[in-house]
Amino acid sequence: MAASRSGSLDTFPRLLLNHALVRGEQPATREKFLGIWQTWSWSQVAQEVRAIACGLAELGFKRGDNLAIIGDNRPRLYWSMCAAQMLGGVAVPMYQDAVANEMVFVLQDAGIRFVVVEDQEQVDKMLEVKDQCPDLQHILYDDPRGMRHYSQTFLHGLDEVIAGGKIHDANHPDFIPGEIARGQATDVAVMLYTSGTTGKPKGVCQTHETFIAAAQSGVGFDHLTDQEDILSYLPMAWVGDHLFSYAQALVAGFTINCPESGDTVMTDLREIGPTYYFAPPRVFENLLTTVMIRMEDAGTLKRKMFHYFMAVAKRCGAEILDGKPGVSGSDRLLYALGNLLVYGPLRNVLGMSRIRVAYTAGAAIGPDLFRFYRSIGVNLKQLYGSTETCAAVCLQPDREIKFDSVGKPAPGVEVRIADNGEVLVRGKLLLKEYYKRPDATAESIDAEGYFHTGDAGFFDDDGHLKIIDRAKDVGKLANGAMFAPNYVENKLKFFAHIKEAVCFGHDRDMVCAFINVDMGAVGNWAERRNIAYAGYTDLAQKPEVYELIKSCVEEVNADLAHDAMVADSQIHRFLILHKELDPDDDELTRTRKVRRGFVAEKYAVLIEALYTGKGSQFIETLVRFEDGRTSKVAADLKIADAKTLPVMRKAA
Amino acid sequence: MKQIRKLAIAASLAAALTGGLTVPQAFAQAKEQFFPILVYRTGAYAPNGVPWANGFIDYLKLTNAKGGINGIKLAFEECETGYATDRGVECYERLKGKHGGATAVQPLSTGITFALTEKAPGDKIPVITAGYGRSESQNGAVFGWNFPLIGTYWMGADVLVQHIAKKEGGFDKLKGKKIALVYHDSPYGKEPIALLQERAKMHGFDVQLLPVAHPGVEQKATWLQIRQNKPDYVFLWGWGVMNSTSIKEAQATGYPREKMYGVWWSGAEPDVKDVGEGAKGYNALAMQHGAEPNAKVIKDVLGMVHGKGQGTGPKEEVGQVLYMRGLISAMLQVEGVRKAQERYGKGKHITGEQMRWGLENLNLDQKTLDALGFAGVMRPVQTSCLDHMGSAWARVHTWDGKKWSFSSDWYQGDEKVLRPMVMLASGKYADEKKIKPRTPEDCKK
Amino acid sequence: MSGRKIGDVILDLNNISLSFGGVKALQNISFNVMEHEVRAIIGPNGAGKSSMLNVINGVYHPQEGEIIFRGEHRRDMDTHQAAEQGIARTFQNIALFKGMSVLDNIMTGRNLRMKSNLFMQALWIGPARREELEHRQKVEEIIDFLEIQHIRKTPVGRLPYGLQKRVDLARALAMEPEVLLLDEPMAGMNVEEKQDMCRFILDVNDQFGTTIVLIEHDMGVVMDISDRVVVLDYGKKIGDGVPDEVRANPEVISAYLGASH
Amino acid sequence: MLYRENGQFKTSYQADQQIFPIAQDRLGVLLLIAFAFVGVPFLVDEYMFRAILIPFLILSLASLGVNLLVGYCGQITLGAGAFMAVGAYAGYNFLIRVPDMPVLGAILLGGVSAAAVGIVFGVPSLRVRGLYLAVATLAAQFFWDWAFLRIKWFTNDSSSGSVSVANLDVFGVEISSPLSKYLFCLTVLVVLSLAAKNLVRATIGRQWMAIRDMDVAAAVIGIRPMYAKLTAFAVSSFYVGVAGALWGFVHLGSWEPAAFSVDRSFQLLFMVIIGGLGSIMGSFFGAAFIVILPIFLNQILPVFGAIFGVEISTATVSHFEIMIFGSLIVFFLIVEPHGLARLWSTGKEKLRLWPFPH
Amino acid sequence: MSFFIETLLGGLMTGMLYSLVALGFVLIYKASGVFNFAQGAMVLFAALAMARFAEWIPGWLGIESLFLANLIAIVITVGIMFVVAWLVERLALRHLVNQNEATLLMATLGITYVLDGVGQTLFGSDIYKIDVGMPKDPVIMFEALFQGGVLINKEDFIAAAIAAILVAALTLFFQKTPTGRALRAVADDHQAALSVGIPLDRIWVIVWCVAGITALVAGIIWGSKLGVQFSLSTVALRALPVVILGGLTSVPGAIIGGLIIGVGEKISEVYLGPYVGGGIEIWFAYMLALVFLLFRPQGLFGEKIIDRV
Repeated sequence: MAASRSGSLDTFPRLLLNHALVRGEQPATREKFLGIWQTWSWSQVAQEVRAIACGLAELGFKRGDNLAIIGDNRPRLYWSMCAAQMLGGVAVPMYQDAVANEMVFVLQDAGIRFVVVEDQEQVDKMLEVKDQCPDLQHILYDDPRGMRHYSQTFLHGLDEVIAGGKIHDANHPDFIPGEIARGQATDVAVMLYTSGTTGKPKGVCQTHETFIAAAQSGVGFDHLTDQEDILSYLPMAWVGDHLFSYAQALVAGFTINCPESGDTVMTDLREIGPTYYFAPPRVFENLLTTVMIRMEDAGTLKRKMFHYFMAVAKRCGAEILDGKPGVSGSDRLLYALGNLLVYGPLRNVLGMSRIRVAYTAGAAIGPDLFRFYRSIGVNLKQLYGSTETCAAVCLQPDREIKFDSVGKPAPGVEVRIADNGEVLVRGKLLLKEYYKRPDATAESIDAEGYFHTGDAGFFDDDGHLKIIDRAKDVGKLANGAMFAPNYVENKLKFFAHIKEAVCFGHDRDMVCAFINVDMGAVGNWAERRNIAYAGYTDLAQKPEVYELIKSCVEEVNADLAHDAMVADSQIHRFLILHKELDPDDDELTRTRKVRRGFVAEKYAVLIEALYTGKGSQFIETLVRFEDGRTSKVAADLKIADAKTLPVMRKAA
Repeated sequence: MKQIRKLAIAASLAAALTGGLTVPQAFAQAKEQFFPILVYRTGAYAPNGVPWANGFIDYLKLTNAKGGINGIKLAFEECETGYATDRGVECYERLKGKHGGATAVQPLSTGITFALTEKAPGDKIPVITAGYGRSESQNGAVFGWNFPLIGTYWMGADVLVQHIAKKEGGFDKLKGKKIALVYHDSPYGKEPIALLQERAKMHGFDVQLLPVAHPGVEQKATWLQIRQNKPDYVFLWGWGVMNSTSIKEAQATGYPREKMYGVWWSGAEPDVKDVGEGAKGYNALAMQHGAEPNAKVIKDVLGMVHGKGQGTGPKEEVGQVLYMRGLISAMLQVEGVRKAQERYGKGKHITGEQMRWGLENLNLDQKTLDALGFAGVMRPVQTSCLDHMGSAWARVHTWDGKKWSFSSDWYQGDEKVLRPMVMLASGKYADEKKIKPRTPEDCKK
Repeated sequence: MSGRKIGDVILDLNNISLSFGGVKALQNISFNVMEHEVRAIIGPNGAGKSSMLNVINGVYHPQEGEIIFRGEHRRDMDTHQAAEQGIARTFQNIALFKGMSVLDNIMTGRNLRMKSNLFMQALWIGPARREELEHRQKVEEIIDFLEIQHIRKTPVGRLPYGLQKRVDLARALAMEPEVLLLDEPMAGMNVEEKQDMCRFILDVNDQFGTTIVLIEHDMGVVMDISDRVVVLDYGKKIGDGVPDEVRANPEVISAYLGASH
Repeated sequence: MLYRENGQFKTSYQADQQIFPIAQDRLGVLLLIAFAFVGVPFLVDEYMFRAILIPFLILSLASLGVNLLVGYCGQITLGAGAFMAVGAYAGYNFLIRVPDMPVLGAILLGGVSAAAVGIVFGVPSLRVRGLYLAVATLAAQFFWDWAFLRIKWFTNDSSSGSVSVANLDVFGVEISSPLSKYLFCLTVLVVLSLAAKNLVRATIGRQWMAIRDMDVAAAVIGIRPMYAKLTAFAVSSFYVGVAGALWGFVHLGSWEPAAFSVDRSFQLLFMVIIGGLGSIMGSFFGAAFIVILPIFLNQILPVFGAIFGVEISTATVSHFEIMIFGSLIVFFLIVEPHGLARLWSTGKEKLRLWPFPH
Repeated sequence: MSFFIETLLGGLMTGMLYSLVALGFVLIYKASGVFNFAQGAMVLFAALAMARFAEWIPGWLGIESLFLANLIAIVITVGIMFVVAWLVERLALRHLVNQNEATLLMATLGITYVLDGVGQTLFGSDIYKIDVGMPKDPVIMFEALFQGGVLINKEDFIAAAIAAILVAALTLFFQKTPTGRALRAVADDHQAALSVGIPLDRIWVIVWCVAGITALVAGIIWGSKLGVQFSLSTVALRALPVVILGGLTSVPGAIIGGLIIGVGEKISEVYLGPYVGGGIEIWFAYMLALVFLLFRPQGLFGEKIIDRV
């Protein structure tokens, strides 16, 4: 076989065939479809992937071609990636919820000839932009629903492609092994487009070698086995999903589970109960918010019990999980009781009972949020990385969890802090290049081979890396004190009532903030106080809500005042935005990071009003809906002052 | 919140249920003889069930007041059956093990008797059915644990036939006569049918069967039929409210009450009281005793029990017919214990098995009865292993609008008629149940 | 998109008259339905539209007239027979089985195809179990088709109105009918739900070739999706033809369109 | 609270459609059954067996049967007592008239006879519904009450009209001790409950429920009301009939029609409604409630009286017993009209969602 | 022939009592959709109260006159029935609105138990008599017409007259008084009744009161004929076929149905009974109703049910 001939498992197709040999009967992929978890074993998956590869080859897919993948997490879309790699091609997963126009750039940039899409909806998008993408030759669709009357010859049902591929495979049994054998570890395996906080996206080319290395370090680090279950629900185009659901699954040989639909992710999560879990902080945050909201409806007794045991967990839960000494016997007993009454059931309803390791990354996670999950016994850890570094630069080792650090460099990764505080990375996991962007490649990888991450951070005494902010975002207040907006924003965002915050202060004499309230949490809060409201804009401007948010802001100020480094960053004035920041309006990235510059520009009048001491400001904004329609939202925004505390400077 | 409350209620109820069932298990006390009492003080048959129970208990109290049975005090506990078989079985199960074990049980319901007949041999507890139960259980060889003391329905029906024959002037005069049997549609009411049909064959009279459904308040059609057929006599085999209803319907359809004869369960004060004058002339069988306000035992009860404020029921009812029935039933059981003590040790606790011997060897001669205060109330009773009835005497009494008074001499059930029927029926039962009848030798053990 | 072929007449109603007591619900109505077409019945309230559907699937028995279904002439239909011959329907006031889950509701639609005997069912063995599982798969396909996966185990009583209508349709589809009668499938729905329902109806017609007879109030919808329209008013037929013809029919305009708009 | 459902995903329809899809439920029920078979015999005395557990098991079975008809098919019956009687008397006749008839066979044939009678008396359900039907079923009750009293053939010409059976043995094991009776009834109950659960989750069960919930719609999708209703009557009567045979053979040993009077019919309907219409589990709850509550009240009231230093007479106890019993029934119907089973499932749902309230 | 007439009369007499009980069923069912199984228990309760008060009052008040004692007892009993009606509405029915029929039926069975228990506790479980001075002994009439004449109870005629007066009074009440009209309205449409201005709960109390009074009348007649005892509450079971035959919602149906059942029962028992062993009247009444139902599922006067889809 190909794998044995080449002697090493250094490409994904080889890994796949090896699994089919070694653990052929074990489940590789599951998908909830038609009400049950349809399961494919590794050998079945290998067969399917070969068939897809053959089918693609028959259609003319060539070595070096890029295969775009667009759709929700579907088994055959994952398989298509591997099929492309079998043929020496490159998988280019794209964000499925992007509107057609947004896709044009990537399709053009990557010179896509073949695209595999999920369903009619995506097909329609492709048809819409096909004229703008002259290279686009073949569109393959997974779900034939509604496709009966699409007569275009360049449309192919994946079913037919697979069927054809199977015949081809049977007739040319040596074709695929040959193609696999031609594959090199240094071939580009996948191209992930970074959304980039500014400018056009760039295609990050990662080779088999880099991703396998990154996956291996993670697998070894956390002792992952082929028994793990993971729920694949994050966008396939995101590096995180690619690392966890694709690279690590293929390296360790564990099972990926695709949810039935977007509506059922929570249910599916509870059913599967993954042992290995990955989610951006926002997901954890939302979960916690719902937990708190749902608990507020509980009876007094139950609520008291919940809060009592949450206090216990806060006191000793994380320590017990880390196996640290020094937890008193009575606390251990209480925790055991709490585990029965609260933490265990809570993990169960959250779908986290079976989790051995959970990771979060993508944005800094609030320490309290982080602590919450650890204290109820979920081994949640942080990792640090980016698309360019296969999302695997630093990991938090078990039992060495610090809430404000992202852990130690992964095995085989060198991390250095530049003079300006920027984090530099070197190692196997670095990108090969930016696709067709040598300029950008040269800019980010220096002569010594270090990749400039753009993040500011430092190592603490234990060798743990702490990330403060984006390097370019770290600014200075007018008085020269350091200003790390993300740091402050994250503190704000930990409040269940605050969904999003944007802080300003660079080169200014004080820090001010935009706030987005959390519709669910605040709405619920308002209903319980009989405050009537009509939609987000109205709710946001209620004086009661301002009072609520003000108390949150002041709590953050108190917190900040304790720490000399950031004490000057206390928020003096804030306002609550009249609309939610939205990726559709380009205010957030698709991974829901704030586009600070864009926001500052868009809402310049508001910033102006904050700093000129106005009591309110009128604003009108264009809002774009998912389907492309637009409408205007206008409001007179109040601006509130928050109490700040005097800065306590330690005597030197 | 509402849901929680519901759950809490359900949970506490469940806890109470499971906890409660084990609570009232009293501990056996030494030197006590336990008499379980299955009663019905509520429901359709309460008017008749209550006086019986009061008489029964008063006699037990009297016995205790007299120092018990050779020093052994009587313990007793009531359980309400409501005349329902399943409740009766539950009561039996509940009481049979209490206070060192039941001495004997008196179900006061033919239905419960049938059910207990199946259970008693296993538990070795005698079932005393004084004046009711299954007639063939007189045969102690087959029905080892049933004691239809001093009267079965066959014997009762036989006496009634004898009585009307006498009135008519001889059995030969019965030929062509019509007798209607108005009966409670249950095993109880059906018991006399076999004998009546036997006698009808013998003497050539006609028996018309008129069943009345439980509880017996709807008899219009029955009495219309009687009006239509104009029977010479009506035998009434009712219980509870059915009795008074029958008499009222008889009045309404103009059937002469003088021609009506009730069994001994249809001839007590509650049956005629509210009919008053309308019941005048109505006859009923007296199971030896009638209303006995002047008996010595009644005086004792009034003095030693009611006089001390320990009477069970109202004073007026003491000495009435059903009260007496209960009292005598209790007396027979007490005497059974006394007899058993003679053999197994005076002043000792008697088990159910020993009790059976006592009941099988009862020998209450007139002297003993007189001494007990039953002079003029009863005739002697002598049982044996093969005869669990012990006495076949009965007489007839009549309601004069105010009270019951005897209107006939003593009769004795005709052994020649009864014995073959008993043997036949019990034989069939023995076959069915694969019981090997006891021989006289077995009885001596 | 016109991939489907309209076939021959599958259902022909001749001179149907129906009355309750003295009330004449339908008077001498005739029209036909062709295979694979979407046929709409419109008319003001009380025009006898629902009665018409009830006659077609045998809930009501007309006093006069003749029904010709697939060439077979009959006086009237009977519900069981109608179901066996492939006529399914949905109801105006949702007639779901309230005590059952969505899944079970749809499963009942398969009852005619389930043949195992009572004894086997009680023991859950052999054919009974196999049958149950096979039909479950069929039902799941319908659930997937109508995009109601997230509610499959919810008791129907707890569902919002729009979803209940969808389940009602699912149950009818589970019968794999040849003719599907829809009684105001979009009544009481919001715009989005209506759009979804339209899409489903057209998909059904298109994908399974099901002949559809529908009653609908929303004129826009009717004119958009139906091939031919018959108009009833007070139990009488006042118009019949393709949407444009009907729209132009003066009697229809005065009786219906004029009145309601 | 005790549920840990993560990882219990189903990869086949068979796994998804099993009776207890949640592992904890499965375990709980198995433990319960195991406890009933192995644990209970060591814990309870003869009184518990004979006066409470055996009646409870048998009436559970009957109530289960009634629930199939009333709860699942929506046909109210007040004639269940009659079908118990048919089961008991038919079983009796098979036992004594057919040579070498095994006891179990007689009991089952009793059930089959009841089923046949049930079909006949189910015919009115095709024409009438609701309360009218309930009253129509009373016709069966009174007819059979009468028939078993009056037609001597049924009672093998017993002079009293009372019949009895003896020497029960099943597959060579003698059923005479309370324990053996208990285990026998328990086995029958477990087996038949499983069958009932299978029926209600199969196509016939769905047809019943469809008829119950919306009969016109059911007819439109091709369910034949006649078939559905009559099978419901047949199956229900079979269960009730088997229960009747057990009641006669095992519990009473000797019986007369009064054992299956109209009060029994009401009692069974109570069980079903208090327990929960359309719930197998509810049948057991209802039976427990109706069997145990009166006995419990009867025993606890004197104890209460003693606490307050009052001696309560038997009559008063009985009167209070029926008053409290009646009030509790009304109370339960008000608090939870869907029966104890609903409380149970709500409780279960709460435990599954714990610590969340909903 | 004369015997047939006697049977007929007997049947009519029984039927009339059934009618009175059935009337109670119908009144309550019409107004509140509750099938009140407790009607039998109410008859018992009312009769018990009446009997015992009539017995106690002479002792309490020193009244000699039987008439006066009975009158006071009737007034007190009506008061008690009012309290019962109020309590039933307050404690049970009010909380059971919109439950299904079976649940309501069971609730009234629960009320039956409570009434049975309370009645026996307060008034005893013996047999009591109600003596309103009705003549007990029969007379023979029409001897000229038939051989042997026809045996007739004057009591029955008085009872029939009382029943007729009650029915007439009820009719007047329903036709002429505003409350009565509201009650009729509520039977047709609960909303409409609200617009009449009488709150629903009050209507229920009133209708239960009226049912209580019919129960009292039935109790007095029955009790004076046959005595008052616990078993009286089972009369509900005998009256059930009547409502089925007559239709649950029809007052004339209850009356005519009662007479039909009464006559049918007696004739069957007298003429058919002897051939099959007797005791057939109960099930015969049910069978009669059942056979009738098969041809007219909604009863004699009930409204036809049309399935709307």
